[in-house]
Amino acid sequence: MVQQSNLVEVRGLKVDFMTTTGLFTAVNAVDLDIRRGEVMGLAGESGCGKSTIAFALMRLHRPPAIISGGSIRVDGEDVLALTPQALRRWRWRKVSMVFQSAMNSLNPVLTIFEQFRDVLVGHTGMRRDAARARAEELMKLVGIAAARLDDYPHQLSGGMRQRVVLAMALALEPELIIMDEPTTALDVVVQREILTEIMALKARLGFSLLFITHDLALMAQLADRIAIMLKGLIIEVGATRQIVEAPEQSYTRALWDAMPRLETLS
Amino acid sequence: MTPPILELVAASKTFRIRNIFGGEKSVAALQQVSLKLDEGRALAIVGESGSGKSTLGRAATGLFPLSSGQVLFRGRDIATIRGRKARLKHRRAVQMIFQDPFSALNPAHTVRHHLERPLRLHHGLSGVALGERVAGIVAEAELDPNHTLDKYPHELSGGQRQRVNLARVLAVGAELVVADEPTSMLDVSIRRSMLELIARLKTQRGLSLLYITHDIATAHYIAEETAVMFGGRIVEWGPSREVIARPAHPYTKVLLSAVPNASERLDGDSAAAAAFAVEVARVRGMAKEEIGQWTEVSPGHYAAV
Amino acid sequence: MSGSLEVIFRNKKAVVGLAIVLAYVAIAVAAPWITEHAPMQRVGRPHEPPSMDQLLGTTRMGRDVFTQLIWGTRTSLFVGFLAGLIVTVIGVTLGITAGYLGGWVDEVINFFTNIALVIPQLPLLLVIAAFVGQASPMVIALIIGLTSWAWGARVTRAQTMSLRRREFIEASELAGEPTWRMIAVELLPNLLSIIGFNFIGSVIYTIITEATLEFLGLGDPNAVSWGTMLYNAQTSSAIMIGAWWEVAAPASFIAVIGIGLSLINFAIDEISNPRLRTLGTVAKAAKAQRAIDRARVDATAPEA
Amino acid sequence: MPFVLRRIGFYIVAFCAAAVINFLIPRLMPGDPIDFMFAKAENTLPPEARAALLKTFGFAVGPLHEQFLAYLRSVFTWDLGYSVKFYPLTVSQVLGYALPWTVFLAGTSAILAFSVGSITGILAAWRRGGAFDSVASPLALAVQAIPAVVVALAALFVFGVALKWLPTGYAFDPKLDPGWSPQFIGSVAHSAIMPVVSLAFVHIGGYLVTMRNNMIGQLGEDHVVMGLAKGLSDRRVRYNYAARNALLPSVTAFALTIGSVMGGSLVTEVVFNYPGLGRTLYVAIVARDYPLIQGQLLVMTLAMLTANLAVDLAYVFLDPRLRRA
Repeated sequence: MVQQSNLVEVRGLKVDFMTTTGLFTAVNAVDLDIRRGEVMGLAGESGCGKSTIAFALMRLHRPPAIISGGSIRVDGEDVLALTPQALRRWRWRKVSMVFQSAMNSLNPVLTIFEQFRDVLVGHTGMRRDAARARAEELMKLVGIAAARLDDYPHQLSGGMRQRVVLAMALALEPELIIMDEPTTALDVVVQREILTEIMALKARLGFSLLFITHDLALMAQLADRIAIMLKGLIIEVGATRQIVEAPEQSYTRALWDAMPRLETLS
Repeated sequence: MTPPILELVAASKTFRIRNIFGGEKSVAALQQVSLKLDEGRALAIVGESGSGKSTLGRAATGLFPLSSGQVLFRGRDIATIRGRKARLKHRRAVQMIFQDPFSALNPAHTVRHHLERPLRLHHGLSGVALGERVAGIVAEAELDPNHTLDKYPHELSGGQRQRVNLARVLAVGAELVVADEPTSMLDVSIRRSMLELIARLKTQRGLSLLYITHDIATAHYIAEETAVMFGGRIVEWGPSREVIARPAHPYTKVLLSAVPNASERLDGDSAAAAAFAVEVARVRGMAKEEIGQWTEVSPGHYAAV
Repeated sequence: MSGSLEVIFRNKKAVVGLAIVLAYVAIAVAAPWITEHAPMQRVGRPHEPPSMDQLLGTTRMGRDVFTQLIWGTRTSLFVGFLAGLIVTVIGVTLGITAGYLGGWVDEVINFFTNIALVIPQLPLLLVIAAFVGQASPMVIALIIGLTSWAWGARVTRAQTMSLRRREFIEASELAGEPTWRMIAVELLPNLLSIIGFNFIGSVIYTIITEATLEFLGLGDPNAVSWGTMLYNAQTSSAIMIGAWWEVAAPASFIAVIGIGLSLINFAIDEISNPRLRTLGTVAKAAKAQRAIDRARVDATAPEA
Repeated sequence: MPFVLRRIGFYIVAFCAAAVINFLIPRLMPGDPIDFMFAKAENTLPPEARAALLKTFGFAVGPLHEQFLAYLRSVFTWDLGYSVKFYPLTVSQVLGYALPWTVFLAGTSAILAFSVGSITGILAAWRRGGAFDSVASPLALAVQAIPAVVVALAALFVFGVALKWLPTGYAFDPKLDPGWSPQFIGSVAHSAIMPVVSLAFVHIGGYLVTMRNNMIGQLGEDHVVMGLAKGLSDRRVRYNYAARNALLPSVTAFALTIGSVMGGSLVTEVVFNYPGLGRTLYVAIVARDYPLIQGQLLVMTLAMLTANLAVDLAYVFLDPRLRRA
């Protein structure tokens, strides 16, 4: 553990969805802390609200979702009180995000470099050649040749695209990166390659990570602490070892038991 | 000696892909694949996306013809089946469970339609007898008969939809079932129960199964034997537990080492990350090379190394 | 699909559109009882402005504009629905055949569809109509019906191809369903909204095109329809001499039926596309969020 | 660019198809309109003009395939015979004078309608379900269902006859000499306002709704959410991330409506007495000048194919997936 102070403090977060038949509460009074330099895992079945939390953290939730209550503090700053302009400056600089499907999270009609440049120039006002140099550096960091910057997303393989998104997430050296099931669309071998790379980068650069997945075994390999979600509530939070070896909630135990596993063989 | 229920003999399939520019390129999805499946047993075909495993599954059902080689069902080449009656009989014997449970159900029809139709078509049932059989099959697939029959697919969860797909296969009364990644689109937490349901039905009904998956960890739940596919070819084959415990082909080794394992931490060691990447690149390169010599690693466990 | 009627009636655009179209149908059916004159009968002096006797005035030939309008409704609806039906049947048949069978059948159909799409419609119709000479409304309906199927064939083909790739088609193929049954029972219900959209779009197109052909003098001048009313108004320079009612009556009748049919199509789109269906709640939620955000900013702002 | 080359090949085939149709129509129709015209032409046309006419209609002596070849030759040498109505002018001369006016009218209207419709569609989608969207989008679709002739007649009556704000006919003030003088260009622009705007008016709605629906689809895509996550301005996300992608299907829709804009320009010209192909056609129909009517189809097909080719080129420019490395 690096430092013990909290980078993110979520208190009483409530997210509602407006439907034709009324309000549906997707996230209900959730408290969540992420420490500096920590990998926080958020696990649960699909529809439990884990992605909703991820999007709400950056205020990227979109109607019909509404953040109707609670507070989100990142590095002491009240995220929900930011004005639209301040929010724009804050996004990606403090917190960035790697989406589930890199296939769809890159803009198909802009080159990779143009998408880097959008971030770098928009936030730092750096010149085009400086942005180019920085983008090349970032590409090298995730093991892709700098020449690929001039490619369009469709010219890269799925694994490469997810690496590019990772490099973009690192562009402004944010303090927190949210990863929403970043490898579910990939084959296991590629998944493993990318995860080892993410962990190596984290060790070097020291960002915090909110890692969201429905695969508990995968989560146990990465996370320092794990939070288990069920129907919009966080029902259990604990150190990874405790969640793996001695879960308190019967639901957590049931989740473990329900997973097909390799190790039961030996 | 009775012939195996399914046998593939040097099966190859080349797809010609037309792109929007009008250019054509051919992709060899299956290259000289031979395998055997005995009645009442299950064979898992494990591989990454693009390894040819789904092509193999669809070719086995006869959904499309092979480019060369044969698919034999109970010793008979399915390409030689002629006539509506004979074809219907073959259809009744061979069924498939698809990967995407939503896409496999017609959004315009209720669950009842999906289950009644095969019973009418293949077993000529109607009236009370039909209702009883539907109820029985729904119960077998562990679905609630009072609350699912008149629902549309979009009203069901992913797990329920996949159970309906399973029930449909039971309704047809298949002897050989090709299950193409039946759990990969489901939540991790219900995968195991789905696998166990399939395994149980296999035993109870004496089904033969071709279980296609990218998740080698799930193979042993269902299949006595596992074959590993890589670059359109089979590179390792043996009893599931043997293949998992003592992998011989480099690709099988990489695949197994990549399976998430809760007791092993990824600690951010950049040297280890680089070493893994090098090994993966080396193995990937092998896909383009010629296949190695087949050797028997242990009794019944073969690998092309 | 018992809830579908309810879904339609909850959509305001569908209700207004249906009301308009049904009103027109009622007018067309009841034409002999609504009007007292025959449409070609001379009832007054030429170019009389609207009055109590002639509700919408008279034409240059002294015929009653109101009577012609009511009888014209019959013609235009008949032509619209007949051609719409022909267009839809041809388009759907070709589209499903091409999309479902694929291969060389698809290549051939698709080739002809693409050609039909790039040959300009109206000039082609004009040439045909010019050679037919004084085409009756029935002939116009046939010509439009037989030349305007390409768009419908194209969208039906695209949708069929995308459904064809869905696994439920493969599943019923595996279950041994005969081809006709797969098309009729498994495929067709999923194409209903696109077929309806195509049909209504074709009716609109036909009504507009019929009026245009007749306006250009290619129709039978003795037929009573909105198009010939416009043609007669144009040849008698009605607008230039200020007899606006001769143009306004048929023009507004064409416009309103077009609007009614369009609203139905808009509603079909909304009902069948989930992303469009939920727009109401999206806007409401966005508004609610803005209110909450404003309250929060006000609460945290330093008191000054 | 194999994509563009293939399209050009297809357009050549399409043009040939139009030529074949043109050849077939008079032969498939009951004989009398042709006889009627030739009978009429006997009095007005000199024998050599009549012979040329017969040839263009494929009624020259000889077996069918020879007639067809002769016809094709005359099409590809753009020798479309004489106009009955405007004799001694040839069909190509008459059409050559009218074509630029129609290209100007239809082109300006199409571009105007597409830009206005697309931009309002983008804005409606950005605040989807909001007040502007709920009023503008159904209204747009409704307007689209009104025939061009109705809008043109209404505009003519209101702005031309009743208010007398704009000229009621022709493409310029007939008192001026055609040329590049400022007065003449001003007069052309002034006379074009009503036809251009009324023709654009009926097409704006279609483009608005298409763009709005494409845009609503795009706004649900991950790359748009990522654009917002990256902290880009709303403007940049709206145009470079969402609209830029939504434009692609809109451009396809634009290509499909070129024919409809051209068709609309035919009637608009008749209403405003505008000297383009439409009015020429009207005159030709009244006079039953079949060579001119037929030539019209070929010219309009050619114009439409050229416009489609331009759209194809724009598409390749807009979609990097169509460009080959």
